[in-house]
Amino acid sequence: MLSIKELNQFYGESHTLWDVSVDISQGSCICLMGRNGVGKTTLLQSIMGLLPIKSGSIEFNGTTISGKAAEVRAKLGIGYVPQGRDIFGQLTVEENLRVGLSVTGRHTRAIPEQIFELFPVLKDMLHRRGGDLSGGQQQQLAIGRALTLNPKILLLDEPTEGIQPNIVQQIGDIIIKLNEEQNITILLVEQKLPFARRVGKNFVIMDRGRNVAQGEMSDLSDKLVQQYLTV
Amino acid sequence: AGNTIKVGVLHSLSGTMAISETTLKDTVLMMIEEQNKKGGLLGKKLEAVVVDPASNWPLFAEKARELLQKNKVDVVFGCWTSVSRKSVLPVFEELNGLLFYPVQYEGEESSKNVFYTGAAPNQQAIPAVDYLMNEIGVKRWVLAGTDYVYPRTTNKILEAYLKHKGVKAKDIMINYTPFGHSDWQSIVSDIKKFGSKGKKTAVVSTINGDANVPFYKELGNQGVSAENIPVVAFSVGEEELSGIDTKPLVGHLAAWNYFMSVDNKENAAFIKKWKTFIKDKNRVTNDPMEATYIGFNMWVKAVQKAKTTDVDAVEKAMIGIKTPNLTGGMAEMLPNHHLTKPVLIGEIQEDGQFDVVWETEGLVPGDAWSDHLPGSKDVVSDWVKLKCGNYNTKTKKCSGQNFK
Amino acid sequence: MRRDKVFDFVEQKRLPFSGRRTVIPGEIDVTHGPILYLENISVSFDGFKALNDLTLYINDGELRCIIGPNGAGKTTMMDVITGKTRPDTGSAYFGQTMDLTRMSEYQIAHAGIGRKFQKPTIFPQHTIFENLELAMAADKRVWPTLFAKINTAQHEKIIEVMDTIGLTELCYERAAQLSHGQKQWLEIGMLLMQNPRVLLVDEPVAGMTHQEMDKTAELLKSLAGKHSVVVVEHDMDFVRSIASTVTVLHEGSVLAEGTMDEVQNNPKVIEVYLGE
Amino acid sequence: MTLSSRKNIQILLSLIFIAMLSAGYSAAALADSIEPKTETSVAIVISFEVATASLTAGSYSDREQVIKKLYTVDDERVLPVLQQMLKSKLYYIKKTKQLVFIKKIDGSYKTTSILNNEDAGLFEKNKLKKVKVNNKLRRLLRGYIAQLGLKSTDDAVRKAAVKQLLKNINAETIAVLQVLDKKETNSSIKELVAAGVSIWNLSSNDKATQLASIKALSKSLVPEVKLKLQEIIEDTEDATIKKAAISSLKKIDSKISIFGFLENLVFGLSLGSVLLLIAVGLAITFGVMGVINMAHGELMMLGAYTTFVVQQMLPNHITASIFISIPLAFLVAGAFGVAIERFVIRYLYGRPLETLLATFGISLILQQLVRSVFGPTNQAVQTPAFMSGSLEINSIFAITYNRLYIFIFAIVVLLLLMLILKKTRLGLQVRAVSQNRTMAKAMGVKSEWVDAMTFGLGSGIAGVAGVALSQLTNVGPNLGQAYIIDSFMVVVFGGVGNLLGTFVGAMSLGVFNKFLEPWSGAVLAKILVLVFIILFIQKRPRGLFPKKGRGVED
Amino acid sequence: MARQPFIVDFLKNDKGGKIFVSILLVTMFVVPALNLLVPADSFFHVPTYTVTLLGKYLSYAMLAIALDLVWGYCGILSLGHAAFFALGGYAMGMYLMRQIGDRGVYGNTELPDFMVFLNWTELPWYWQGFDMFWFAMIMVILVPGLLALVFGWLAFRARVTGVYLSIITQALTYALLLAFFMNELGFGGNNGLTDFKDILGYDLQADTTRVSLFFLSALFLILTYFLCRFIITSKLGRVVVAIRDAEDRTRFIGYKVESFKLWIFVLSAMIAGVAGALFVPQVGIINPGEFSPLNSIELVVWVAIGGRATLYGAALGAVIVNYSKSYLTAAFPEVWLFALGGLFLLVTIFMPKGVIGLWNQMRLKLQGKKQPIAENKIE
Ligand SMILES: Nc1ncnc2c1ncn2[C@@H]1O[C@H](COP(=O)(O)OP(=O)(O)OP(=O)(O)O)[C@@H](O)[C@H]1O
Ligand SMILES: Nc1ncnc2c1ncn2[C@@H]1O[C@H](COP(=O)(O)OP(=O)(O)OP(=O)(O)O)[C@@H](O)[C@H]1O
Ligand SMILES: [Mg+2]
Ligand SMILES: [Mg+2]
Repeated sequence: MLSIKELNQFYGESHTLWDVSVDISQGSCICLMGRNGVGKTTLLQSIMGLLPIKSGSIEFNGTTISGKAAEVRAKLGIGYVPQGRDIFGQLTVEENLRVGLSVTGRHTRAIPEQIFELFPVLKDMLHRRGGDLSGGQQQQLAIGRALTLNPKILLLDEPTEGIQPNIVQQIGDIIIKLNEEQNITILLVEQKLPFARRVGKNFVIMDRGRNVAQGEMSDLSDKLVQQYLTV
Repeated sequence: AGNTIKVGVLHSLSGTMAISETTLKDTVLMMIEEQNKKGGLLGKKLEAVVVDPASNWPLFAEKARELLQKNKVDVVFGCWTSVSRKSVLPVFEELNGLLFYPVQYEGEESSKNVFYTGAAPNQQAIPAVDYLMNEIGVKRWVLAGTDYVYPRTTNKILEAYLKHKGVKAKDIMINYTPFGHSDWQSIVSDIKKFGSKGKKTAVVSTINGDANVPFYKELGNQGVSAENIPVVAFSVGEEELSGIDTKPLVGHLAAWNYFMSVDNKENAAFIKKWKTFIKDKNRVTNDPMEATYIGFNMWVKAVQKAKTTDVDAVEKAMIGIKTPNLTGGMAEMLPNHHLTKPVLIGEIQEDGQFDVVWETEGLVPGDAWSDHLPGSKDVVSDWVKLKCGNYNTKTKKCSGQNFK
Repeated sequence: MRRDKVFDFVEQKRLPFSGRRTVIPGEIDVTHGPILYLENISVSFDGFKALNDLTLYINDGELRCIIGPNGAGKTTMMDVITGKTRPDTGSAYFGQTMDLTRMSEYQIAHAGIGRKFQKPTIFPQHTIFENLELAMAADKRVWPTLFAKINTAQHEKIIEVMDTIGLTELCYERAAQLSHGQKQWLEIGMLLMQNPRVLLVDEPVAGMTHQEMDKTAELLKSLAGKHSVVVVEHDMDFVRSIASTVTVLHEGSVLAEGTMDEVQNNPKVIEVYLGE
Repeated sequence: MTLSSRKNIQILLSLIFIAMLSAGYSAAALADSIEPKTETSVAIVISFEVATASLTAGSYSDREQVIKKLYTVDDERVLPVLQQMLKSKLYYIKKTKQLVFIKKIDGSYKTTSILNNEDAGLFEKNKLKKVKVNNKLRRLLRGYIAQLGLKSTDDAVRKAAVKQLLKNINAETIAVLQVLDKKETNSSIKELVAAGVSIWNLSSNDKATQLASIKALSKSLVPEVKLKLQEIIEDTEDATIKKAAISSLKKIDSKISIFGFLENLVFGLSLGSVLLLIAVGLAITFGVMGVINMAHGELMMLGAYTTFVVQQMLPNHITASIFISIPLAFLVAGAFGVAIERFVIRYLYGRPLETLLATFGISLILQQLVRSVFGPTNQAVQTPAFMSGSLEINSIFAITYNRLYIFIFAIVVLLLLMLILKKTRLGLQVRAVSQNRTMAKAMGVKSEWVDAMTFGLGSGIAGVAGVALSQLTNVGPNLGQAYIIDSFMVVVFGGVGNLLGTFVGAMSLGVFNKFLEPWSGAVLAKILVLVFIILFIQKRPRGLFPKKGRGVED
Repeated sequence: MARQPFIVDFLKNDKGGKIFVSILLVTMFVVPALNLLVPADSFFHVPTYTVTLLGKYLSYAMLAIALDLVWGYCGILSLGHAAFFALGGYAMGMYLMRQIGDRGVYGNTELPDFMVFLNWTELPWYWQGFDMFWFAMIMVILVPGLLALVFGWLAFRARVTGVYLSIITQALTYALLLAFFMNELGFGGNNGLTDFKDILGYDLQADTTRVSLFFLSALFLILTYFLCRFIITSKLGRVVVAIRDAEDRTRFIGYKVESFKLWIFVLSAMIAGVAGALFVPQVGIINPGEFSPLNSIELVVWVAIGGRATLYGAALGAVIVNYSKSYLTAAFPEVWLFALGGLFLLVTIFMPKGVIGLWNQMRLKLQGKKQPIAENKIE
């Protein structure tokens, strides 16, 4: 459903993504891995339309979206959970969730119960400012917020960073659940191998801005790990 | 130099003073155009050099220098505020230029290089107070002004004058406000209270510029009518009124040396010329315009008399020159570089014009150094006999102003 | 194990802490064992108690891990120690003698407490080298700073640290260009440069690969002994690999404390934090 | 002593004399015979036609005589003539010297004869001439009208008439007042009358009456009462009367000081409402969006000019013009705002300081634009009838209508805005965008649209504020400059991004200023307010209502 | 790799600075020569008018550098810097007033004209001492410095930052504006101080004096540049930038941020004061208008136009804007505001880093160097 072809991206003069191509089919759950600074976040941001790309194309459900603005992509069904969470700090938890609803014209409606089922903390903290939540709480809010858009694909950038173990487990479960029960395609950036192995069905490994390996999770060999994920 | 005579125009066209000064720039341009239609001066065409000192005082000095040194103009018409004049004065004296200053001011100055064609305090303030005292029977006085030199001096002079006339200190209220003051609620309320003490009360306003509009609006709203407490202003003319809804102000007063409503041939011609020149039949004329008009005409005459535009020669020739003013009399340039002027008191009408209700009998000669201030009582100015702008009759000395 | 309060006059003499005096780390009084005393600390925000009567001691030279659910108050605790947040009640002492609640941030830093933030904060417009140089232990008053020069020892120290954090190649690049993980490293590097007595490290391995994590663990372990290290981390593998003592915070106070194994088998900890 | 005042005293003396003689006369007869009788008692009674005819010629003093004569004519047509004359609306047709009332219709004037109210034809302005009056005549007219006005059925007219009478209390006026009092139903007029009677009784020879009236007067706030009491305290030799007078005066003074306090409060709130209006638009563009909008003042100026233009197009519907101007100014300034956002600001997000530079440039351009289009001088914006005058609470305390309406208006604008920000979709999205533009985009928010709309909204509100300002101050190219500093001050003082803060900030600065002003003077008050702001910010470095939470520091 | 001594560093690394200083050095000697030595009718003659004008620009440039120091490097956006400039100017003006002696219009030996005029009987205490040049010169530095010290101490200690700080600096200058307008304060009210005669015994209107003043302005500008450059290349400079970028972080590594801010703020105020003192004798007037908040805002605009955090860029910006003003007000007196406003717009949109930034960008492009996209978040 999402296919990236020959993507090249620059920060000013510095070439960060080199001819990256990734194909993501409907319903898959892909784990994107790689060392620090290889360009994972950059790739996600390019997909989301938050960074301008130099060349290459991004297709989503058959339409080319590379020229489209981020907000359009969001409405087409790409949900994004950024690294560092990027909560609207001065907005309450409820308002954070409503932002997504407001663009779909459903802003008067109640926030879907499903989100609270997934993240009960959010219900308790509904009227707290987003910025006041602890890191883990914010992470949950960020995922919840992305879900308000009813996305077809969810881009998650290191969602377990700074999260307590039982919630990491939960998030893993939730991702699997979203993927399997609600058929949401997942593109997950993850450093932690155990988690990646548990959640992902497929993997993509990047190195120095290039897509260097991909395959089914079971094919992720120690050799690959050694080669690309070890310092 | 060359085939034209250059006339510098040094009026702010932007910034806070543009509101008033732009009109004077246009007046000078109109006069120049007209003079050129008459064939110019000394066989040469007049050429205007317009610059914009942008209501910025250091810029005034810079532009004055530019006009005199770079553009080599033969005469400059310009300035409105005292500070702008003070700023350019050293430049004019240093480079021996010639400046015509067309606005009423606080006096206490007489430079060899400046001709003051606006009113000195004795040509505006004192007659106005006389009128209120004698004709209206005012017993209590509010002297309200913006806190700068002109109101301070004028009020000092008036205070001395009133006390001299037997007015007690408790019957005088003096109030100063900052530039551009816009919230007059408290002050108007104070004036009302001051005026409710059973004696006839009047306000003498030296409030400047933009602050007048909110002041008059507040007067109107708080119901201070001209019959109860008349306000006589020295800085509010036709042009200022054209920016105010005058309905509630009918009857308030102003003292000037010229009003647009004065009915005579010269004035009618001037008004007509102005309206055609500015291409706006609703535009008004005012006192500083008349002062510019007189100044310009005098300069033309003086140049013709001296047959040169050389500053020293023109300066000499200027003294004693007479030209008609627009109120039916003759203005004469006195040895102290000030003019003789009639003083008129006008009442505001609904159409934004003034109705002359009183007028001095003859012309009042402008006095550079007030007789009512202790510091300047003894100072006189005479550029013919004494060759000095500030001769102290007591010490018999002429000091300052770079004339050693 | 309350902080020694026998000699009240001792306390009087030190207060108020003068801003002009630079405190040499050697002055810290650790004769009673602990280097950090947090006693009965409560902090509330708009009525919400982030820390609730927290009492905690850190021994000199100890490497302590603090874990606990998100929102348990771990970061807030560090805020209290570094002077960023003032506790509503309770006391925080550095050694026997220094009342942290009365010292400002820079004084605390001077006294020998260094910190790495949860969200990496570095100086984006400075090069890696300069970032480290700024953090370096030195006289940090205005005039000395104006005329400061780097001597050879200091220069070597910077090189050494840069090597440790693996950023030698990027030495003269601006820090703004670093990726998230690299920034984490840089911040650890800055902490090393500061050479503090106590290191507070908030989630150091977030966003690091497993190998980097091991490296960090090595590093922190090597620091312990000479320094006291307090680490907040959610990654249990990491915690296990470094910790001798683990403290679990929950809802603003200590839930459990002990060795990793003790804690790991504590049912309450499992319930609120670890999960199955 | 001047001539005119000597004359007044003569009149006064003769009046008293007559009063004593004519104690038995009916009061109604007296009412017609005050002042003029002393001079015209010998004159023959003339008709209305004859009297008015001579109004068309002569000097001011001739006219004065005519008016005096006219007053004695017992004709119901007199009052309207005097009233129109007072308003400078009495004209005569140059050719026929026929006196007429006029009404402006499409540039020319419809005239009606004063004699029979019949149509006298349509004329150009230059065919008509005004019967001129000056202040002296106006005063005379007002006095006469007042007395004639006592019979009026309009409460306000009667009240004005009574007030006029109070200025000069003597036997006759008292007689008139007493007659009036019997029929009078309006309580505030009755109060005035009572005050008048008590004042009169003070001069009675009966000590009991005097004391009673002194006591009665302690409730009155009419300024004349205070004067009279002061006079008594100075003049009387009787200790008890003096004591009573002093105690009454004290009571009055304490009331006055209460109302003085109230007055300051009202002044402060009304200044506050102006501050609120000028700041509230900025609270959006600057407070919420983070654009340091130096052109805010000029956007207000555009609103004020819009009012002017609307009035030029609807010269006969001043009241309506205000109501039309409000939405129109919103649209005009809002459109400019959207344009500014689209062409300039949008390149500058994330660079808040650059917006200062750019909008400073825009403010210069807008100033010059207005100067080039409308000319450098101020423009006259008229005050609609419903906004002029004041709401009188009592004799010494009144609230001017324009301030009252502006206060209400400011509050309404604020509430609307709060509603928009809190309750609407735009409001939510604005806040999201202002906090994290990228993330808002990633959440599907059309940030460009939101920016344009928000900036438009803030600018539009600036325009609306301009409409209000046009009622208070100059409408000229400098309007913006005059207010820009104050508006930033208010927003920051209240706490950036907090509308409630802007409100409280504006009001407290206004009130603070107005309570300082009486004792420090206007200049120093302003300086002190600034110093206060500087010191206050030390105590609360993020304004009165700071943004809260841990998200703020980073 | 030890850091090089200042002068070596300057010669080696400060390309822009070298150009800047060389240009100044050249004008500093050539302009006076062309004015004094070349006959007036020669094509090469530089009229005194131009010399004075240049002198004025240079004192503005110095002011701009002062602001750049606190704003560009330390992130303190002061919207009140004109106040320090004006105070320095007033101190100089007071000295010049005292030099008039009995040459005032009233011939009063004791009092300046405006005091005679308003019936003052004796010189107020704060005017004492200003007849001595050295005293006045100390005041030129001390008064702005002290004000900055007190104000800065209050504000930085209370951690007032960002727009809040900007607006209270604006309140400060606005309050001073109103205060100096008051005639009772004894500084001549709106008319300010004018009609100066001479300085240190030299006639202010003599060409030689004017040329010397110009020379001094250039000299001081160079010195200021060196001083500021020395500061920003020192470790203190790096601390200051660190404060700008991450104030809290700087605290947590042990710097007392308040002291650094205060130090740099006071220094900047003093430089501004000196600039004001050089400005006044060259333009011949100082009036409260110099305190106007709009002046301070314009000053910020100069710095932004030249290029923030570059020092010479700020100076360049000051000259560009003021020259444009001089030129446009004479060439297009009726519409020049369009041009100036337009200039501001163009620069912001097309040269986000100012003129110098554009230049650097082009240079980098030529060299093909990598540069960070990261936002320079200065506030
Ligand atoms: N704003 C920026 N300007 C310039 N270069 C940048 C910027 N952001 C990232 N980079 C560079 O781009 C490269 C890729 O960064 P990116 O953030 O995509 O890495 P990542 O794979 O997400 O790493 P991490 O696991 O640490 O999050 C890095 O080398 C980084 O230095
Ligand atoms: N400034 C503040 N205002 C309001 N609430 C706050 C503030 N700071 C912290 N909190 C609350 O205090 C609690 C403790 O926060 P803290 O950041 O200390 O948690 P933590 O243990 O570090 O969590 P994490 O592991 O997720 O980082 C949280 O619930 C948070 O919402
Ligand atoms: Mg990343
Ligand atoms: Mg934390």
